[in-house]
Amino acid sequence: MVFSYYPGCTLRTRAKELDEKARKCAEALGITLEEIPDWQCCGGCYPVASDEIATRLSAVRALMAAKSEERPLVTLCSACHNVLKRTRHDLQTDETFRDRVNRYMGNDPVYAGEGEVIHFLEMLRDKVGFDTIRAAVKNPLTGRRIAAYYGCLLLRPSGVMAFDDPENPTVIEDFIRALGAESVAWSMRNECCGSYMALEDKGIVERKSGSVLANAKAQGADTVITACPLCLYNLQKFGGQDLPVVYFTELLYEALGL
Amino acid sequence: MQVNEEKFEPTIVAFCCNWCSYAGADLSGTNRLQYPANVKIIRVPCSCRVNPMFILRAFQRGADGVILCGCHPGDCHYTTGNYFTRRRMTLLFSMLEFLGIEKERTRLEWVSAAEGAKFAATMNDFVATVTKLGKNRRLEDLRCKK
Amino acid sequence: MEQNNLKETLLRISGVNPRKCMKCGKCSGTCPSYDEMEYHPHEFVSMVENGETEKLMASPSLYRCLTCFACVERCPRGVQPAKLIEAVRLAVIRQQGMNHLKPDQLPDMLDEDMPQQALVSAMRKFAK
Amino acid sequence: MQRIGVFVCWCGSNIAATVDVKAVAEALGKEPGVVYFEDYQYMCSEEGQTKLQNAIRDYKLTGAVVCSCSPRMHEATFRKAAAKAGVNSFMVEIANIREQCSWIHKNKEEATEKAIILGRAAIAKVHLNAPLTAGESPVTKRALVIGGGIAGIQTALDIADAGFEVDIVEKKPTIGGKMSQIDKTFPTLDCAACILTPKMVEVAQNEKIRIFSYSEVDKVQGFVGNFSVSIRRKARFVDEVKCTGCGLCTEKCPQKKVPNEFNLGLDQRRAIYIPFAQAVPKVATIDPDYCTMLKTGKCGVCSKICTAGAIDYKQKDSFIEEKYGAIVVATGFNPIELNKYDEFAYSQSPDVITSLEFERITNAAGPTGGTLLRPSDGEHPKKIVFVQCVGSREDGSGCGKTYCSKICCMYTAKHAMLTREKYPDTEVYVFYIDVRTPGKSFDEFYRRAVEEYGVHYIKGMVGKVIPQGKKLMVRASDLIDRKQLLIDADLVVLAAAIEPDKSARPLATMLTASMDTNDFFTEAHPKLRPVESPTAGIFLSGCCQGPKDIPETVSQASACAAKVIGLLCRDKLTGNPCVAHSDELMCNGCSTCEKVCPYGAITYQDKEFRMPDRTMRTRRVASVNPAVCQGCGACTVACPSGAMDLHGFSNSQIMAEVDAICK
Repeated sequence: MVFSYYPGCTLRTRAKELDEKARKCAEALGITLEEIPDWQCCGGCYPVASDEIATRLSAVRALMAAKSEERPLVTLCSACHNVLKRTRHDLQTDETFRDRVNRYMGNDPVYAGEGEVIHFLEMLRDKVGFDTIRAAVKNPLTGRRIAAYYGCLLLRPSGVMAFDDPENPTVIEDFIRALGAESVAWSMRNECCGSYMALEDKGIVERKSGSVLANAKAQGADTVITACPLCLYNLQKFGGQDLPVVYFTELLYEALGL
Repeated sequence: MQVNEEKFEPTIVAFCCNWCSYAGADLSGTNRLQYPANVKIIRVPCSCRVNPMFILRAFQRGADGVILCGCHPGDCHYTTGNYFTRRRMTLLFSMLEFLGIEKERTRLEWVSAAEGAKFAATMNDFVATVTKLGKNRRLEDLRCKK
Repeated sequence: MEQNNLKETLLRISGVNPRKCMKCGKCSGTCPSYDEMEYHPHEFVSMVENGETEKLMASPSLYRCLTCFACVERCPRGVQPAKLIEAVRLAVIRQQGMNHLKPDQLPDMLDEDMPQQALVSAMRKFAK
Repeated sequence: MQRIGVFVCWCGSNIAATVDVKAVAEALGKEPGVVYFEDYQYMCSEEGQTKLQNAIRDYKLTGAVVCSCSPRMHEATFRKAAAKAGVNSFMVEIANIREQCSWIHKNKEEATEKAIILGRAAIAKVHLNAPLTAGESPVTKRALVIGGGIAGIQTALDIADAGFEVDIVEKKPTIGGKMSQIDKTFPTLDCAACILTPKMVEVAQNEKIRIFSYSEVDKVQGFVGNFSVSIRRKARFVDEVKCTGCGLCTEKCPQKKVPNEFNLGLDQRRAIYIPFAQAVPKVATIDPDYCTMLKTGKCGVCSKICTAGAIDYKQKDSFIEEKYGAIVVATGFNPIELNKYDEFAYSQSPDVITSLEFERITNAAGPTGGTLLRPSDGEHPKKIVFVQCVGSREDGSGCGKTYCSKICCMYTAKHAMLTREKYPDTEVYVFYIDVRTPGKSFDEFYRRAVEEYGVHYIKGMVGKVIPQGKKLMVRASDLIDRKQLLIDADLVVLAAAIEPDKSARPLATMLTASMDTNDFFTEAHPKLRPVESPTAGIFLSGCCQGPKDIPETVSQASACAAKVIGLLCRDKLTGNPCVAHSDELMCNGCSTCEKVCPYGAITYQDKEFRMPDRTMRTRRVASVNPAVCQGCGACTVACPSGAMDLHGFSNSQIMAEVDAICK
């Protein structure tokens, strides 16, 4: 299977090794990720106001590039995923936005949000299948107690993201079990880590990430995995717990024995 | 011609459902609320009893306007009758417009048994509108005139 | 901007109808930033409805919302407070010289490992 | 040709002041078919009615038009008078020249002219009138009650008290419903079992009442007074007659790991079980999903142990056909599923429970013997948080309900109060949006919880419940103190919204009874006929119509019984003769009318017709049941071939009125 791939800014620079590992994992599972040409940064966070058009254009371009290849667009970063999926939803449902975008970009025929956007996790769940992964695992992570951290961007708003149950998601837990580890039940997994506050007010992030990791630790986790580079940074740097936090693809890389 | 038009008195047929609108019309009478004598009411059990044929017949026989009154949506005595009416009349009225019967000559209005004032106001407005439009000749069947 | 016009603009660009709010306080009960804020999600909703936008626009609370959408997800009436907070913040930073975050402040805030994502997001949230 | 008499009423000066009644009478006298005309001061008076009757006799009238006040006032009066004089009452038509003419016009000339036109329209209609007689149908003097909760029990008892036979169909193995699971009842705090179980026994002992437990309604045919119902008696693999209810089998059955639904899965029962000690009928039931014998054919312990020989592994579902005059729906409610509300961690922690589960763990017959213990570790909770309005009062875009579930405020106050009374060292918090306690002694009850028992009522909502170690961290807002709270609770109780039982929707289809978007049955009139369905002969009792507490349910159940008794008392039902009928020669059996009929009055029959070439052909034609038809006329307009028509408001009659007005 070949999918279009949108790496995003962070995975292209600071978190290069996460990107490399993800690609290697994908290949090991029989998937080729083809980077879309000339992609631009999605902007990091989705502009909520309905009159913000220009700030959503880079996402539109990425969507159109994938559409022209007629392949699903895979993202590895939750933030990119959130922006792309929500922009795609706007194109499908908000007539004013669709009109203005198409007129500005001079699209002919009109682009109305066709094509699929999936997160790497969705790709593993829906396209590869956790059973296939379970079979491909060479170093099962037996005995590990891993807590799945979703954060906000993967799940919310659930009506648009349609990723998983927003309050009781299971995809990362299923992923953890497929790798042979035990998943930890904890409920701070969909609470905010402090996000972009990392720049301005580290105190807030310390409090948010701190309470997240405290809950994971109290529930008996030995590792926390995330699907967002910013969550990863915040939890690692400000979590204040002696608890390893890793990207989900790192775990996959390890389990696949690469 | 000028003089004639000023004196023009339209013929208006009003179909009222027995449970809401007919009672609403009675109430506007009880409250002595005036509306023109051009309006003649025909009582039907439910607005959904009004066959499009009745409306066509009225225009054929020289009516200048036809108004249909029923219970408010959700209040139908027969639960769903006025929903049928609403859909049916939307289609009929646009078809009539296509045939040249101006949209203003047909009207569907929800009047409850408590809305005597609304009934009178609606009729006043409708008669004024139809009077302005003048005589309806579009569908009139001359064979019907003796 | 005139007060009424401003309210209308806020409601339009956010798509929020504050009258749907039944004042249950679940948004503020779930907000991770509650203690960092002077005005809380439910107060944004009622204060915009009551035309008290000036107080909100002057408040640092605007820059404490994490846009985590927990209030939007959990509101039983579908009010979407986070969208309203963003609209008020935009009403401030869209004015001349009102950027909350300026590029020359950035170097001091950065460290080696901070992902670009944080930088881009914060600039998008707090500056025009 | 009809012989029509015209009677113009003055109504004192009400009509005569604005309408020249003499001119109207004379003008209408010239209409074809009119053989007599008269005007009189008060037609509705004794004298006026006599005039009508005399004219009928003297001039051999076949029909009459009375120009007077609205038919809503005196149509019945004149029709009755005419009937006494020997003219079918449906041969009388009213021209409304008061409310719709004299009272709204000032110009006498205009009003007189309009009155004449209205009179003409009425005459044109009478020409096409035909005598109508209301159909009669017999009444089967037996009622069916669907659902054996407190609503069904009360309705059944009241109907039986009036001397009529009643059958109760209950889908569970025992009657009793939700009330049997409740511990205490507000606002008096008497124990639910103490007031319910005597009623259950009363039902069992009443000679007029039969209980079909573990049974479901399978098919309903017929109409008011004449329903024919097929009841499926599900195989319980135990002979109901032989079983003595000794309960030995339920102790010896080796399959012990069956979630006990009576205790909402908080403990386990055996594969053969009696739901609870006071069950009625007290008969064991084998759960086929868990019974080893039924699944693998290897076990048979219960059969060996049963001295009465009641066990029958070969039992099959059986059907009972019975006739009923009235059907009562009492299908009740259930708390909603909470799996979409996991911000409260319901599926993540056993210590987050619903209010009904809380009832079970405070009930002496419940899994903990009535001691308040946490489901996770069996310890006493020291801090309990109650969350109100979980899934109620939402905007409809999510998974919740738009309505207020009505009972939660009161039972939460009850739970909080009882907890504080029994365990004064327990801190109790109640998070509310509004406290809604209308009802006799209800608000006093809630205030007592606050003032005497020191329950902490906090205006605000819980946003997130975080299980952490042995604690449940509850993050919530306190709107009045402008604080966000973080409470380390031991137990969280969710007041889940209530919704109609899932069996209600298919049942409504069977009964052709209408429902609202929430699957509550709709009433014939929300204020004036609250216990009847718009479908004649179907009555509503309890929560199937809307959320209700026990006192309200019982009053509604008795009101419902009164309506049923009123129906069953009658020997014959007289219908409304203004009903639809189909011309079988024109009907092409397309089913369009059946789809628009809100009452299910139209069915199809295969009938033999003689063709022009003298061969016989079978065709499918519509047939209207006049006892069920309410005469709205929806079918007459929907019918593409024009076969459907309505007595009293036929196509030709309305056309004639249109013609008369537009002349």
